[in-house]
Amino acid sequence: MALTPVTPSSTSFTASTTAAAGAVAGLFIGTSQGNAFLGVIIGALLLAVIAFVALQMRDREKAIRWIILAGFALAGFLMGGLSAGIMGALFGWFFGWFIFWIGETRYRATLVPYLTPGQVLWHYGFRVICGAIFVFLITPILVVLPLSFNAQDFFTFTPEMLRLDPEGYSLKHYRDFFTSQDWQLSFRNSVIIAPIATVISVTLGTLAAIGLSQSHVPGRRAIMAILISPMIVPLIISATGMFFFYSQMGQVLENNLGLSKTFVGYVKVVLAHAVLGIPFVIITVTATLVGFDRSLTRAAANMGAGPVTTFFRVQMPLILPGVISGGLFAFITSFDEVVVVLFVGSARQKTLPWQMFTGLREQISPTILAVATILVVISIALLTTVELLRRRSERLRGISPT
Amino acid sequence: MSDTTQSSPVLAADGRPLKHSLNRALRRQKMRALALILPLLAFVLLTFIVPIGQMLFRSVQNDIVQNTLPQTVIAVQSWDANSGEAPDEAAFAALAADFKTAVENKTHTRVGSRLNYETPGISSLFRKAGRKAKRWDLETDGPFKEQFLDIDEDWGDPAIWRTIQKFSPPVTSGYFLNAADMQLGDDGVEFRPENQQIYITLFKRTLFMSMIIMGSCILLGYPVAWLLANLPSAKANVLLILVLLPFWTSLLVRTSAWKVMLQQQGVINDTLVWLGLVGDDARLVMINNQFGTIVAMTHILLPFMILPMYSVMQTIPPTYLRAAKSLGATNWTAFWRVYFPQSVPGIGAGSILVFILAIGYYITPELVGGTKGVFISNRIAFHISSSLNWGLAAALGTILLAAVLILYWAYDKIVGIDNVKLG
Amino acid sequence: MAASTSDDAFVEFERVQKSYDGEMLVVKDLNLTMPKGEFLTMLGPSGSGKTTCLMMLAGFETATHGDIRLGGISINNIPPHKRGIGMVFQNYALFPHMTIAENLSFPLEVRKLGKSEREEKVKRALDMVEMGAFGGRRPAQLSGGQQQRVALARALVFEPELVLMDEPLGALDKQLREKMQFEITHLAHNLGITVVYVTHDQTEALTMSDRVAVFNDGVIQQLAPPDQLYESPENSFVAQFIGENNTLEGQVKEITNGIAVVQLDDGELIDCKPVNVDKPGERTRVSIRPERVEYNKDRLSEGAHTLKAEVLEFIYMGDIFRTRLRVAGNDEFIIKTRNAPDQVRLQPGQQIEIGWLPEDCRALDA
Amino acid sequence: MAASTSDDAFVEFERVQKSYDGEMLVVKDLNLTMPKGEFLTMLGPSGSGKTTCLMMLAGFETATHGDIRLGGISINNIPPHKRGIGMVFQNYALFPHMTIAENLSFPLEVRKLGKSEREEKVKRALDMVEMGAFGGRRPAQLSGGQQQRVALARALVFEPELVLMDEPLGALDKQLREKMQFEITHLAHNLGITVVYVTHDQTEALTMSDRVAVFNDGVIQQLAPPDQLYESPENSFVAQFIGENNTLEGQVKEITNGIAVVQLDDGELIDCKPVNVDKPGERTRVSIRPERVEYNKDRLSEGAHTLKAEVLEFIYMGDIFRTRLRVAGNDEFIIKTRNAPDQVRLQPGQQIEIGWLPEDCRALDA
Amino acid sequence: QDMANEMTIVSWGGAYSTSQQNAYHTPYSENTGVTIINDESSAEAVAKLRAMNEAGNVTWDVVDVVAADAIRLCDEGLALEIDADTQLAAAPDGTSASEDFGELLVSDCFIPQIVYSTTFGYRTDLVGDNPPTEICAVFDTETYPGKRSLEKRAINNMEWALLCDGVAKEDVYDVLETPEGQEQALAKLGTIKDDVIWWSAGADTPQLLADGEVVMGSTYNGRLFSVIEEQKQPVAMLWDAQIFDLDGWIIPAGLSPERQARALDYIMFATDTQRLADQAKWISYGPARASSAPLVGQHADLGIDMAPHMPTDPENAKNTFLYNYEFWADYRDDIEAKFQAWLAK
Ligand SMILES: Nc1ncnc2c1ncn2[C@@H]1O[C@H](COP(=O)(O)OP(=O)(O)OP(=O)(O)O)[C@@H](O)[C@H]1O
Ligand SMILES: Nc1ncnc2c1ncn2[C@@H]1O[C@H](COP(=O)(O)OP(=O)(O)OP(=O)(O)O)[C@@H](O)[C@H]1O
Ligand SMILES: [Mg+2]
Ligand SMILES: [Mg+2]
Repeated sequence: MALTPVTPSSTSFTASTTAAAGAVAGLFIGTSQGNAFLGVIIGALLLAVIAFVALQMRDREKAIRWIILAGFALAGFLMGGLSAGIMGALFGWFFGWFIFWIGETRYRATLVPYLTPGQVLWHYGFRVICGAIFVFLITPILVVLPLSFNAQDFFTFTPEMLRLDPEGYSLKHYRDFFTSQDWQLSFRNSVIIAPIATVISVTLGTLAAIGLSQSHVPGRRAIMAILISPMIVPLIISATGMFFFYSQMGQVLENNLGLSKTFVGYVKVVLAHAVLGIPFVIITVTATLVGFDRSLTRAAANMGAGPVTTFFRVQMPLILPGVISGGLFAFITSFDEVVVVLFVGSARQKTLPWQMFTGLREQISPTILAVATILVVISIALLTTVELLRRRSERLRGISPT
Repeated sequence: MSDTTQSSPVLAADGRPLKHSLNRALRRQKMRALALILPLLAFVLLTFIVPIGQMLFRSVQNDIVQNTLPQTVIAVQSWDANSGEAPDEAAFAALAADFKTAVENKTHTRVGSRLNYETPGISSLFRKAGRKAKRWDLETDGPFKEQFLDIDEDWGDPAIWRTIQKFSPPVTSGYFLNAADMQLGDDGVEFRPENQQIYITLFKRTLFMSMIIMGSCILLGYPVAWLLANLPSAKANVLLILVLLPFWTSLLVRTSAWKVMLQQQGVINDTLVWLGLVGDDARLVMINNQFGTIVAMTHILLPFMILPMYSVMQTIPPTYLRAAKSLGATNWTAFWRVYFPQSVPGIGAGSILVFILAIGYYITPELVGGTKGVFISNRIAFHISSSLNWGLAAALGTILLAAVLILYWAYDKIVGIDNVKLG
Repeated sequence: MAASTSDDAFVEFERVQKSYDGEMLVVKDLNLTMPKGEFLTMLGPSGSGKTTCLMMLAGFETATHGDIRLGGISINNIPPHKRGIGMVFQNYALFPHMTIAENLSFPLEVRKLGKSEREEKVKRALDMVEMGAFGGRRPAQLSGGQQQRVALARALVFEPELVLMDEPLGALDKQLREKMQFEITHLAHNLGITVVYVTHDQTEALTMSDRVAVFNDGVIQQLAPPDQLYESPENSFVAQFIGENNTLEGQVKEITNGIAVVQLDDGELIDCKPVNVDKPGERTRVSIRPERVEYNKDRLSEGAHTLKAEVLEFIYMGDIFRTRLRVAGNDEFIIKTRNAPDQVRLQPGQQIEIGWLPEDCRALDA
Repeated sequence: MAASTSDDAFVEFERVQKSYDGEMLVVKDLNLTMPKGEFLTMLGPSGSGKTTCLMMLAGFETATHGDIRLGGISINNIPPHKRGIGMVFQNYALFPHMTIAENLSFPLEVRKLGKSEREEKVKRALDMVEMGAFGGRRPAQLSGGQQQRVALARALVFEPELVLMDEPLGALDKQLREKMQFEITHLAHNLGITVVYVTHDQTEALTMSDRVAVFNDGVIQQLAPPDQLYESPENSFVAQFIGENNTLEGQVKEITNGIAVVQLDDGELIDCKPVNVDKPGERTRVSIRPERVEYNKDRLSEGAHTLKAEVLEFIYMGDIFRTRLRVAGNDEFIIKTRNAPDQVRLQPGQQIEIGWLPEDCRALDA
Repeated sequence: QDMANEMTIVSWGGAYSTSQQNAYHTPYSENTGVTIINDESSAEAVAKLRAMNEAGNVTWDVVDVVAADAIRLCDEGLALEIDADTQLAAAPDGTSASEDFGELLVSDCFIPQIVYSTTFGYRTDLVGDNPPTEICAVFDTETYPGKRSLEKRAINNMEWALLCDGVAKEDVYDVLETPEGQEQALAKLGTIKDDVIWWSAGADTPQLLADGEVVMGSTYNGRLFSVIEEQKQPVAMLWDAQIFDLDGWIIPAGLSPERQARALDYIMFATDTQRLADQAKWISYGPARASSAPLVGQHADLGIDMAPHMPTDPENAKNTFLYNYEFWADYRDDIEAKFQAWLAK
């Protein structure tokens, strides 16, 4: 919805802005061709001319944009083959859009009319800054993704990869992941341990959070501090400290109850990870409960529902988003935890991070990156699901006052 | 309310103190709340607090000397440490007797390792003496002073005996002193020689670096949180996924990725060189130093900053900015005088969270920190897994934990721990 | 204890006290007896303890002292979900994740009623509040007034004998509010249920209730039918709180034959009905309702006392004219007249004479 | 464009349209001219576009079409902070991290006033709203009413010529609300400022304003002084929305000499004032205010039309009695009488005769 | 209680573990039917063994550790003392085990398995026409500009520093015993401090070399072999003053008699002459028994002769440096503290 009626801006302004953008692009292309300075000059001139010409024929915008795109793609192809052609097409698309975005003052359309040029610049500048920060946030993923297809056994962008030479890429690390006993075992372990640990911390944590959010809890702060403590004790100390407990507990279980060693091993790691996940569940669920309308549980009790019915029929469905997000944090804590499992676990319980850790220490191999890529894909799927769930529950909670 | 000034407690209708009646009335509610908390509390106490407490107790525990060398400890008590000479035969005889039992139990080398932390060389003295002591007959083989000196002349060194004497009590402050770069010198507590001082530097560095990491998280997190809080929620949630995504990528992988980015032959340097901004021989050093640690840790902890900030900013109604503008404030003034002060609790929450987490990290600094970018936790890990000096590790850990607890307390005071939203 | 219960008492509070923090009593000494079928309203300013009383009755708070009985049985030890009391919450408290029909079905499900019986009852309850067509919607898809009706239906569907309502109309606008007031009273009377109703809107209290309990400061100030409350307030809090009220300060001169002569602070003597004053010399606050003051000489009844007054402001309020006068040194003396065809509009500055009957003028505690 | 402005117009909306989503017009075709010093109220149901209009004037929303002028100058291109409009927000929007004095000082600081001058003005403004002693407190430490006064002071302290108020009293209880209404009107008149006031409380609109603009559906339904609005509504929406109203359905028989004869649906013929009807045969909705109906024969003026009625319900409302009657087949016919000393209370079932003057009975669109 | 015929063997993981599995575990399992579980926890072995011992629940049966750690474990009473002559297999020619291992039996609890050396690799494309031939090239930043990687600990680095500061090979430990000597070593290291990337995981130097991030770096010879021969990177190895060290087995103290007997049985099998020689097929570390050396054959996959790649090969061992276990057992904590303090400055 346009807020401001747009009037075309002056051709000279458009041409000079576009020339500046062209100069930047020229710097890149020029450098790659060996002469940065020339690149800047040519880029600026070329785009100034294109912008000038394009604005003379504003009414045929679509056609002009296609022409620019095709021209750039062709130039790229002539200069450096297919990949340069693709780059050229991208540049062409961008400049075609940019010339008209500036030339038709479209950048003003969504802004309120009284902004000064400086404010408009800041508006877009700020978004560019934020974009840069987002790029920073996902940098590792941008690095890991291509490297996981490396044909070599090192974390290095080889010259073949940079040339986009198919030789430089391979799926062997993925193959390695799917065929290696060690990776499969650790993947399976992670997939067993993390969910169970999550279920435990979510169950106990949610109950405790509900207890904590009631009005008369003696020593609430102290209890809270104790429950949060797994997050604030340095991990290495937790790991050693917990080792003793779990070792002794394991012995009791094995000797007195006759449980198998493997089973007890899983129990130990699961419980240790559950403890580490608890602070996250407590924090998120208490935060959700702060906004929980107590009159709903009261209403349920009033209509004759006992505490258990009330919990499962009324409270749980409503705090579910908080519980899920706490659960996801707990899950990740277990799924990405290496120090404690190194101490508490034994070979049978080797998890993915453990395998990655020995991998990084003993034998750097991009298989780790392949695993990471697979996990990123899974987590994108998970996060999307959570977001969809959240939207759904928000719709349901529509009126629930917070 | 009418007479709050009266000193005697308020009475209920039945004449008992009101508090008392109240407690009676609330008992059931309290029990129910506690019943919900209890399983978890017991779980955490049993599997976490108690073991950690025991672990930390090692920072003062020192009964090994007394238990292994009981007679020597008594005999050496009367010896004048400043005499400049080794004690007399009685002490050596006691030591021989203690050694006899210790060797049978194979515990003498353990004491040796313990005392070797204080005076280098004791470990092998004990090991060597142990081999001989196995074959001694206490009745006939004396005098033992000569026997010991035969094994190694160093047994005549008063420094060895001073160490035994100094560390004979069952509780010691030695580890804590060590953790503060001090030692129990001949005339009381003193600083260690300069070339052995490291922990204070590391503590300071840990705090300082955590501050910087916190600071850069604030700088990078604030604009993003602001953007998220001011976009329509559908868009904001998509961007939020970008914030959470790195959170979901293994820490080890992320750290390795930063290596690939930052090293001298890494992506950034390559690009800069390619663009001609940096000479091939003058590539930037961005890793294995403090910068590397800061970049990688900032990246890892940034979501912990953004999320609390975001949840606080979401609660600031846009009317405040409108009000400020209607009162004549420019965009900047309205932001700086009105919006920013109200977002400070979010900054506080994020800061303390990031700070606490940063202080305890060690894997990332180990991988990208070089020598100047490592934290105190790296030393704790070293003493736990490699030097086996758990007493010292526990002392360092206790100090670190105390610092974190103070921060936690401050945090709770300022924002309240239950105000942190993580998603 | 159950023996001391009078036969027709259905809800009883006996010497009930409540404190949240052990320092301050929120409910001080509550004694209240309600027969079956009564519609009782608790009215009072914010923080006076109304919700607290309701919560104790419903079982969500525990009295620190005293006894609450329902049908003669002490309910102190019955958990809330076994009390069988219907409740309408201020914000409706409809379960947002269930449809309307599911909401209504919930109390029947936990009572383990069969499916067909449940559907039958839900349908009847929805029809009763004219929401039959909305069973499949979710609460968020209803307007405030519709939600309110659903909340009402839900509180009634399991046929409780006692229903509690905590400011159920607080959020509605005037039109809807009046409509709902009407519907609630009619439903309650038709079904013969006992209702405890909480509000801080006095008009609501006066129009709906059989009896009104005026709360202040944890104590019931007066418990009486609406007209009695309005026309014979027992103390100046009630007089001030209920309706608009003019007060004049003065001193009792003498009391004879149930008529007190009060000397106002500007010297004028007037006749009043003594309510809270016993002996001459006492300070008193004389209270007169704005609508009981007449300035139209023709309509002034005989024996009415008259005073001079100056018109300060004329306020047009649609159905009513509100005129502010200066009377006996009081600048805030209000009179209300109906916007009737024959009514004159007073002009600021005009000098008039006003009057009222001695029985409409009550001498209360100062 | 500025040339077309009439001389005394201070705020002007000219053919203003607004849409948020590009699909639905929230404000449809707004034309409004306000002279300097006027107190204008926008009244209308929820969602009718009142806040939107205010926001466009203040500059927080942009009109999608049309022109808004302030003092003859189009303000489309002036950023909000340069419009010099004072604004009181619905939730006060006091800056929680500043003290009261700092809140008030803020607009002066951004205008770069000297320190002593600022302090002087802040003090004067606080004294004006009788909050002089609270300068050092923070908003959270004040009650709602006090906060409201501070918000008012803050909107006035930099002496704007135009002040906008968006439901500033929405959250207050009745007593405080009436007090604040009084204070706001007095301040506005004393300082001579122009006020645009938004509310959905009709009593508020009627008592405070010079003129009231009734909004519905993005269109001004009627713009008139309060008494005119109440007594001569121009369409049935306004009649229904403002005050209580009795309607009887019927058909116009004839119109002569400004008197319409309406045949009600049960056959009865009555005389009315034609407002929205032009010709015989049209369906019409006849509207009579409850307080204009009289059943006391002595008071019925000559020429009044009378009808038979049956009392259905008597509702005690304190200062007023509200009686529901069955009149001409309509069960919801209300009459209001003042709880005056000589007033009789009607009993359900009683048969009475009611009457009103033809000029109080208005034939509107059906 | 006893686990049904299975034992947990702890090692380092990676290629090294693979070589052990091929040379020892698989044949042993085939012979005896014992299931072997591989645990890759050797890096944490010392700490975990102590914790297990204190908790009274030792879950490992045989642990692969470096000699220095074995000494520490032995001192702490965490490892079982083993009599080489009675509990280990004699050489095929009848030489007793203690003689066959010779002076490599550096602790009563330790059965050496391989000899490895810590040495330097360098990028052949970054050193020009003048490839380094001796250890002191590490300290020569003029001739060999660029970063070098060293392990982040005192051991080895201190010795090399003294050697390159003019101390005679046989005096190194005498000098290092004195505070002055320690200062001297640190001062020498100080000359290249700014040019060093310190590593702590064995995989670091190969990665750094492959990236060209360092021009030379210290690491274990087996890893360099892999970088050069398996990964075909432009890297070469420097055989000079490489430091001989040992890696081998210990059996944790406190096992039940059955488990202990089985562990001993495994050890006896896994450290016999043929087995030790077999391991060299998969990794270029030298067998610890003198009698195994002649049996070393070809690489299992690459098919190249392994003998010339062994640290024990006479051609490679012309100028080696022998690690002094006794010395480091006594001075490790002290010198390490100083070294770390120096690093942190
Ligand atoms: N859970 C609680 N803990 C402590 N004090 C409370 C609690 N609930 C209410 N109070 C206090 O008790 C007093 C009475 O509260 P109550 O809710 O009963 O008032 P109310 O009459 O319902 O008022 P309102 O009309 O505002 O709802 C108030 O002073 C209030 O602050
Ligand atoms: N920011 C917005 N985006 C989209 N639609 C909006 C927005 N603000 C208001 N609306 C819609 O515009 C219409 C008019 O809203 P407006 O706030 O002006 O009503 P109002 O008259 O102030 O109502 P109320 O009395 O409830 O405050 C409503 O239908 C509302 O849903
Ligand atoms: Mg209440
Ligand atoms: Mg509004």
